[in-house]
Amino acid sequence: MGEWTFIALLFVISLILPAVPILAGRILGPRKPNPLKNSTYECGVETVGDTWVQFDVQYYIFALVFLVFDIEVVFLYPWAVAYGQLSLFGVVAGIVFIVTLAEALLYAWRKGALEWV
Amino acid sequence: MGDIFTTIYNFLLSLLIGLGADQVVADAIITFLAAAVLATCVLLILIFNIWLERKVLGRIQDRIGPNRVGPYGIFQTVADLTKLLTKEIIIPSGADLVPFFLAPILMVASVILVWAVIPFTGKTIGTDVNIGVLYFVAVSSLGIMAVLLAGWSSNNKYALLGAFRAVAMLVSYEVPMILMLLVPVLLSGSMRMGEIAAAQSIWYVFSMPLAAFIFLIAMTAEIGRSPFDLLEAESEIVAGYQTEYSGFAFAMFYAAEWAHAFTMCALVATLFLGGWRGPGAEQYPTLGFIYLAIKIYVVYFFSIWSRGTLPRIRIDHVMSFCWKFLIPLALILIVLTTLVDKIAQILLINRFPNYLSMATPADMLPRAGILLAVNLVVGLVAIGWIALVGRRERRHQTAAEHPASVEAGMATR
Amino acid sequence: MIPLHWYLLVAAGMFALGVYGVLARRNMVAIIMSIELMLNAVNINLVAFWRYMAPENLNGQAFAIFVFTVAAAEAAVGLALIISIYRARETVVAKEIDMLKW
Amino acid sequence: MVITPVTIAFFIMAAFTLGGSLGVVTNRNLFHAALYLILALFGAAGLFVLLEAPFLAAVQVLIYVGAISVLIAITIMVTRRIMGVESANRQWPLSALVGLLLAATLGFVIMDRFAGKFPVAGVPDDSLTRLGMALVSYEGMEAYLVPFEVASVLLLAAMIGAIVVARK
Repeated sequence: MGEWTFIALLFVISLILPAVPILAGRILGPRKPNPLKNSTYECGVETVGDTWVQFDVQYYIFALVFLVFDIEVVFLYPWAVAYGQLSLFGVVAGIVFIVTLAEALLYAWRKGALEWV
Repeated sequence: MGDIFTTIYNFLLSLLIGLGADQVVADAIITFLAAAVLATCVLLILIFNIWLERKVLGRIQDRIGPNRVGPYGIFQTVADLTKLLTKEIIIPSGADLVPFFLAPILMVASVILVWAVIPFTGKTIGTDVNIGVLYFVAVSSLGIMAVLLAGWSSNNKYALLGAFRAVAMLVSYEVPMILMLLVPVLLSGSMRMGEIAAAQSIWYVFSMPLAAFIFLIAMTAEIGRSPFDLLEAESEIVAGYQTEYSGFAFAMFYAAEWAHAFTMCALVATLFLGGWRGPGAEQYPTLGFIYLAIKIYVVYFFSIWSRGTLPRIRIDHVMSFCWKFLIPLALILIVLTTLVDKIAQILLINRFPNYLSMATPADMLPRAGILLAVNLVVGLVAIGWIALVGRRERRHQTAAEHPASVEAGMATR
Repeated sequence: MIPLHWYLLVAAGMFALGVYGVLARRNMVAIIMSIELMLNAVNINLVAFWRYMAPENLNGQAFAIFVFTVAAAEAAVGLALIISIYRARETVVAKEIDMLKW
Repeated sequence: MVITPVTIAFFIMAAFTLGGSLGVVTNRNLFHAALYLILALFGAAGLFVLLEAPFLAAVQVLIYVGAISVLIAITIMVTRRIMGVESANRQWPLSALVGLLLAATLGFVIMDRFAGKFPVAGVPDDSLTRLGMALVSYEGMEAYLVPFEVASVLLLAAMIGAIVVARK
């Protein structure tokens, strides 16, 4: 538990440290807002339409494959820590796990789900 | 023989106890001070790093680089900071205030937090949590969160588009990165950064060069440097998720970006280049700190070099390079390494009883040799494969653009 | 030290809020988020019981990891379904998707 | 009750968790609800640390904050026309009643059966290594080989299903 005290303190400090200059910038810096300045930037022309432009599903697919690999890694880390003590069977079991998920990648690849639009 | 940090710790402890504090309170105060100093140093060293990078970049591009403010322009960054401090922080209309300001703060925090688990010497580390490597991965996902927040709260199309593009790229390259982070864990049998560094009697870059190389590529993409600097491809998405930020809010993104690069270099140095290890570092831990600094700056120099040399890659190429080359390669590498290493361990344990020992370079040599062989084979096959695919693709493209030239035998080679 | 029932009460509160969210929200994405809350409350319970009842035994941690896996798979498929329904019917309100086929 | 740093940390994390959960189920802006979800899950990660399961805490942040929240954010983007629609349906008073009753029942049971229990032993140091061994062993008390491989098949199925459904 003691080792997490340091991380907790560092977390609080690392939030304060960047917050202070931003606050100082707000206070010290000039503040003369006008509607034109505050309007959103669109290469100099007036903003057209809603900000919420329609998004493609492709982003979802990438995040999805990432999620699957994320979970795979969660299983693999304890396996890697124990690797030195594992028998050949244990290593092969881990490899079967990896290969199963490689199939998932292969499927996405073959279906063209990994193409950027 | 204690190192310099232990000496400082003991000095402060005796000072505080002399002032009448009891042990627990004194420890708490020192922990707080250490955290504050660490966080401040991570940001302060940027002043030097930014100058260094601009100077080196200048030389690479046949310029002089900053040379006006102070000797060799070393105070250029300070001048820039002062200027930014006097600039207005514009809040775009329709912005979501809390996430808008939380984003740069979280971005900086996600970088500083990584330094908690980097071992500075054999004895000094912020905190050696037993999940060190995974802690780093978890913390860096806060950075992705910050990008999303910035893009979403700015109420700007370019910021939103840029943020989602950045997120898609960051999460993609996170996969090969975390897969390659598995390698030091596999070899050292621990997720503690301290133990990983200590286990490298032979640096992992020598036994697993391909893993180190894949990690280096993924790292370059994570810190958004060329050839992967699409996060700020001005010609396409203005300034990406930072479009609406100005003044010191922008400066914080800027600082986080630089600190991120430096932090990743420190990670490479620790995980693959042996961290604080070097001749004499066991007896004189302070020497280890110097070794670590040298290694970090060597990696950092390579990072600057690639930034100054390589052109930007198109986004679809960036993505397919990750998903269709790096990740399969990383998976194949892990599967083959673990399999061959385990079989070798079973076969050779009688001839080399110290096969798994990491105490001396001589103990590690048989294992490192086998791993190196696997790496070289996989690496050569991968190069051959990508050359083949690339040639075929070029031929397709030429055929599509100039059908006649193919018949005339003028297709690429 | 913190007594066990504090953790359990927090988890129970989180679970009850998740139930309320599932029943009361109209938006399907919000319903999925509420389900994630409930799964997480279960995980807090699993880990708390593991820590206080049988820390020398691994089962609590192992179960928690499998709950993570199922939660992630559920979110992935659930959100994909929402996207699919949105494209077919232009709505994400749970009440308007009640015809079982289209 | 003694106030120690650990109890303070617990209260902060519990406040994050419960406050975040409340935000998820009540906030009208879906984007804000997603942010509250992240806060709640972050608080839960803090609770895992306090329960001396740092591995699960890291996994929680990694999977939820790093991946699932991104998925949710993208889904909100893709289905964006719903921004600003009222958040609760007409049966919300009834739902609140159900939630309150559930909380009361659970609270009663917890206070009745588990009040004031403290840990019986410390966490063994090698629990991560043992977890790794357990994932690939098929005999003994801690044998998770079959769930381990089934998990990979589950993930494979989930991914194929999600790709097919989302791309249709």
